Amino acid sequence: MTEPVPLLKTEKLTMNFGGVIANDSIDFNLGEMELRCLIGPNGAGKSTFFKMLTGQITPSSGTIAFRGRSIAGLPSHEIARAGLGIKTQVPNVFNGLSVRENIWLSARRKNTPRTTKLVVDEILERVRLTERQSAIVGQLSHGQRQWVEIGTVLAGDPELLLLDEPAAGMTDEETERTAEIIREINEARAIIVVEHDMEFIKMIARTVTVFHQGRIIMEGTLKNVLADPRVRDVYLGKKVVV
Amino acid sequence: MSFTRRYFLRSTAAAASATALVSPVFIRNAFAAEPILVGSLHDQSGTMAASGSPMVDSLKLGVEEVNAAGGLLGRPLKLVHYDTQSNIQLYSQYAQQLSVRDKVAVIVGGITSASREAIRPTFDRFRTLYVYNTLYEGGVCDRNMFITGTTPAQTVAKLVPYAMSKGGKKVYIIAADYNYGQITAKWMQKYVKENGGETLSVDFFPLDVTNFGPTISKIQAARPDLILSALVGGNHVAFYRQWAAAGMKDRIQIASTTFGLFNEPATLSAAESDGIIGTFGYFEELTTPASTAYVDKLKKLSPGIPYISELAAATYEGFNLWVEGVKKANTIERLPVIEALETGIAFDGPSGKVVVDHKTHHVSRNTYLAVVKDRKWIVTETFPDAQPLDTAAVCDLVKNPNDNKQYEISL
Amino acid sequence: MTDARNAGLQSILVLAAATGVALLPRHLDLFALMQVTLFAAMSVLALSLAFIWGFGGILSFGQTAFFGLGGYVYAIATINFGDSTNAILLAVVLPALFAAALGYFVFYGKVSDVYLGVITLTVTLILFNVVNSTAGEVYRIGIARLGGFNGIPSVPIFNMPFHPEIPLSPEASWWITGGTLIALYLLLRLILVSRFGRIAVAVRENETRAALLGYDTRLVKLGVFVIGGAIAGLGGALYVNWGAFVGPTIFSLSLSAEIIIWITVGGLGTLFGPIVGCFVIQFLVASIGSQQTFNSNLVLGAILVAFVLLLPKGVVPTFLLCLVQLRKDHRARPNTTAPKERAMQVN
Amino acid sequence: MDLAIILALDVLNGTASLFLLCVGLAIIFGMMKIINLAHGEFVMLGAYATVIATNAGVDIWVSMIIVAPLFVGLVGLLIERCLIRFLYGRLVDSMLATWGLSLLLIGLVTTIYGNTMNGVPTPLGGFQVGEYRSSWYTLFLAGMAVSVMALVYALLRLTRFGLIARAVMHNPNMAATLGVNPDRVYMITFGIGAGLTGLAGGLLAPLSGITPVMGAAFIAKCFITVVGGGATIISGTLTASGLFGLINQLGAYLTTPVYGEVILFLSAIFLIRILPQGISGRFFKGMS
Repeated sequence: MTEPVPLLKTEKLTMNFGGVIANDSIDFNLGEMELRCLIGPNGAGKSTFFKMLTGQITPSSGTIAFRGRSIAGLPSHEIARAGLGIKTQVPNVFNGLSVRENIWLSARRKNTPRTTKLVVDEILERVRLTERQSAIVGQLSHGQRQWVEIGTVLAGDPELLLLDEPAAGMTDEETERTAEIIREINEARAIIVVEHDMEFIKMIARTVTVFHQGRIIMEGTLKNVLADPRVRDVYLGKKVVV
Repeated sequence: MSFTRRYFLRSTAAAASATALVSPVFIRNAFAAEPILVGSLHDQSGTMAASGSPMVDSLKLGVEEVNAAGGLLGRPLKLVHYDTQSNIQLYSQYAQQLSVRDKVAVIVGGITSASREAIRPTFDRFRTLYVYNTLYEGGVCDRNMFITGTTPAQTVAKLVPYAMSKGGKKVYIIAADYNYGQITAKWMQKYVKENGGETLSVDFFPLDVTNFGPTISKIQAARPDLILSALVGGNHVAFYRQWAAAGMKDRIQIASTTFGLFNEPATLSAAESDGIIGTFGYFEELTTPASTAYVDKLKKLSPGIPYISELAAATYEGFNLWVEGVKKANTIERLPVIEALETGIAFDGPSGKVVVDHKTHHVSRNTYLAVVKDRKWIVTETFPDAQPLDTAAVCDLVKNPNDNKQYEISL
Repeated sequence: MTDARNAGLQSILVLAAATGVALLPRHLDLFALMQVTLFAAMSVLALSLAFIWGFGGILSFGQTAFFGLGGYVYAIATINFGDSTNAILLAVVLPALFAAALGYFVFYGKVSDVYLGVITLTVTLILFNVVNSTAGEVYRIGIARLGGFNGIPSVPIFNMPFHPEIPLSPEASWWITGGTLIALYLLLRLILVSRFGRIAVAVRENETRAALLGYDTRLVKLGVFVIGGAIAGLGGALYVNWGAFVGPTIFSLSLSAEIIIWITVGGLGTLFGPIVGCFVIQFLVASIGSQQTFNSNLVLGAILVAFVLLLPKGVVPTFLLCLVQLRKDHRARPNTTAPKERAMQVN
Repeated sequence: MDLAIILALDVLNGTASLFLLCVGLAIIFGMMKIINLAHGEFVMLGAYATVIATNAGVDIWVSMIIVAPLFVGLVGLLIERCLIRFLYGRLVDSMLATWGLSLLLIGLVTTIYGNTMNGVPTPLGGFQVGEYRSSWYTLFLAGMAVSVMALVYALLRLTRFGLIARAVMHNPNMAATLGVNPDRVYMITFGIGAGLTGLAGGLLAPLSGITPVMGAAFIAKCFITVVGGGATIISGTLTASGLFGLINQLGAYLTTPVYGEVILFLSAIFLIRILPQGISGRFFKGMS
């Protein structure tokens, strides 16, 4: 019996910043259509992990396979073309352009002008920004910009979405809508979400991976993870009341 | 050139003030008080300002004198001056303005060879007489212009044997890295050889070099008896200072074709400049009556003038040659004036007698050899009637009046 | 809706400009016509940097490298060919190739912006030094002598295509230069609304994001840089056609700085502003040299300093800002977009 | 052997002059992200201050080491108050304004003192190395370079002002909340940068031709050196001026000064290409 090729698989992935080891031998697997949450305290190495996956930094050692194809060390745009989209931690959008232009830029890469228009309209609906499509992104609220970025990434039609703190700085209402959007996206694509907000994670999570000091210390269902004393020690015990 | 006469006439006729140019001479005489315009293109700001400002002052003096004496052909002269700001593009722009819009009778100006070459085609194209008064590398052959500055044959030929008699036969040449320096260096080599000497090395320096340390070491390693310098501009003055700072000044003789053009002896201390030999077509220190009178008048007109070098004197002389030409032709029309000047018109200027050479449109003039002492030049030798032999070797406007280029004189 | 109105407005403006170019020789004397020909040639140079800097985010301190190269290539080629037609073509192609090589060297080496500025500046200085030391008979390409510091005088001006015996009149030179300027303006407008242009602006806005969306930002920047180099090269040929002369000072640091000044004065992030800036500053510099009261440097310096303090956004954006403000006051209706950002896109 | 010593002295001389010329620019550019195109004119002002003071009877050492930096430092403060302080964070405007400033200063000095200026002779004199002669002044320049280096290092690393200045440069808002007045820190930093540049002008005055336009010869080379040096002011500028000084002087000695310059420029390009990371992106972004 052969194992199916996972969507994403890293082996011994390590990032060493001049002696500071940000990621230490990460072995990580993600299946097709999966929705995974990464949690862990600040500095645990989650964002570094994302940066290696998307080619923003080159791993010191180890491998990354996306659908069996090695992508470690490739330039960002090639990884994006392979089907990996990311919403970064700090909103990373084209602030001087309108909402529509932001999404258009992403959609136009793969599509003809005609289909691009359809895709953009559809995405605008999905992220609930049709009303504000002409607004300059730099002038939107923090939450709305997060949605613009999610929409933009989505318009590139990725196989896998990496969302780094998608609900940060949002009102409760916005957070709920974001969770809704994520669940909708997950109907067709795999997603990895990094988040601190436990309420938010509860809304979407099935499997949770816990990072601590550059390593994965455990992986499991949200319930199991929350029940684990190690996790409570390193992270949850401090502030989050379950 | 590339501009047809038909176009020229059509476009001038279209111009608003065209009537002034194409109207017959008798109409002009009816407006006797209408001034004759004299164009001036000199840098009064930027890197070339130190050269340009005294030239403008000297030209102003010339114009004032003519006006004080009742004008030219019964009309006053009016100077139309533009500050070219050490910018070649502005030379071209103002050259067009002077010849196309202002329609001046003559243009006096241009300092570097690059500026001259930039504006020369414009004056040829729009048929405007041009007088250029800077010492330069020689070789320009153009019937539309007259050149009064000294060329290497007039200065280097005198300087080299004298300097070799003072220093010795092994010569090290340093020069500014552009056409003037490179061609002058060739002439220096030629005369060194002719006088039985040996050139050890020739080094060129971009105009913005300020640190001469490696060169000074290199010169010491070569052990010459004499340094011939064609360094140019404010930055290169640093050489003489660093040379003296290393304690080399009294060990090896220096002679130059350029030192002193912008008041260098006075800006350096006696310890840095004493004993340097130079040749020019004029020195402020000349004690002939013509010279002292000129110096007095010019200093009265512009008291701030730091030093009156060949640049200023040749400008004055070039302008006055044109005045003599107009008087002889009895018109300011370009061609008659050129023909009048070609008859070998002479002017007794501050430097002595200056005579136009028909063949080259350069001048024969006195050149002087001087040695720096106590921040002043002491003129020690006079070479009367030095001919522009270098240009004469390649240029013959008597035979080929339509010739129009700058020759590089092969040695 | 506003876009449609803007497009309409733009077409009217361009049409008006084209008519102006066509009719100008009737209303100007010969000198003024030559003067505007020069300004238009320089505006082509301004446009090249306005495009790569304002829309590609690439600040080149050495745009004169391509401008000067274009000038020299045109001069050398036309002297050798005896016909300006192919020479003009070469003056576009060779600087573009040079820009491609230099761009490949920097963008694919991940050299980022301030270093890019220094590299382009340094390349210009090298070109200046090298060309400057080419006096002498040995330095010749074909029958064209490079001439070192003295430059190449009496360069043949443009002729009727493939008819070297018919040189262009000053009027025709103006039509060519002014027409080229308008054509390039239109071309750049078209590029900016094309997919490539929008991606270029996106890369300027946020290079990381553009790369994470799957765009090869190095290639995009290279493309922008090469377009800029080609336009600057053409500008160089037009400049040499105006003055019939080219010398190494065409590579000078002061000209490089002056282009940046035109753009800053006219307004960065617009295409029209730099043309205005170029005309205004060039006219100013020429006028300053005609007065004798003050040192020219003093006057120009004072004007530039005053400009930065009084009109920091540049002439055209400030003007548009005032227009928008006026309209707002008139109609008293809320304007959903900020005037500044709109202005950036309109122009 | 003697020749080797002389060549070493040349390199030392080149490096020391370059370092002295660049350190003021490095402080202004490195710490405040102001591209000061009037840098060369600050050098010129320093030289003029020295020459004028010396010709007025002030001791030459006092003119060079005290009058020049003090005068140019004060001019710097004045310029900062009247012009530069409106331009922080506006990199391009700062270029335009300082370009205008450089023209203004040239025009002003020309109007007051004319196009040429009587210089001051080089003090100290020469000494013998075997068959060669060199000047003591070279060694003095090197000594001054070392002193300036030590001074700037001590100022930035060991004093309270240095700590505050570094904090303000990193994060002015944060520093402001801690009770520091960033405005004042910027002003003083600019003044110090200008003063050090004035010192360089003063020290080079006895070796240079003194004209209002003398600054133009320095600006490009200084800018290349400072940017090539990277973010850390002392070590960056020192390394870059050492490297470029060596390359330029040896290149000039072995070939010609023309190619000495070309080789210098080429090596600067390759240096930047090999080490493309550094201060850049942070402050060139978001300016358009």
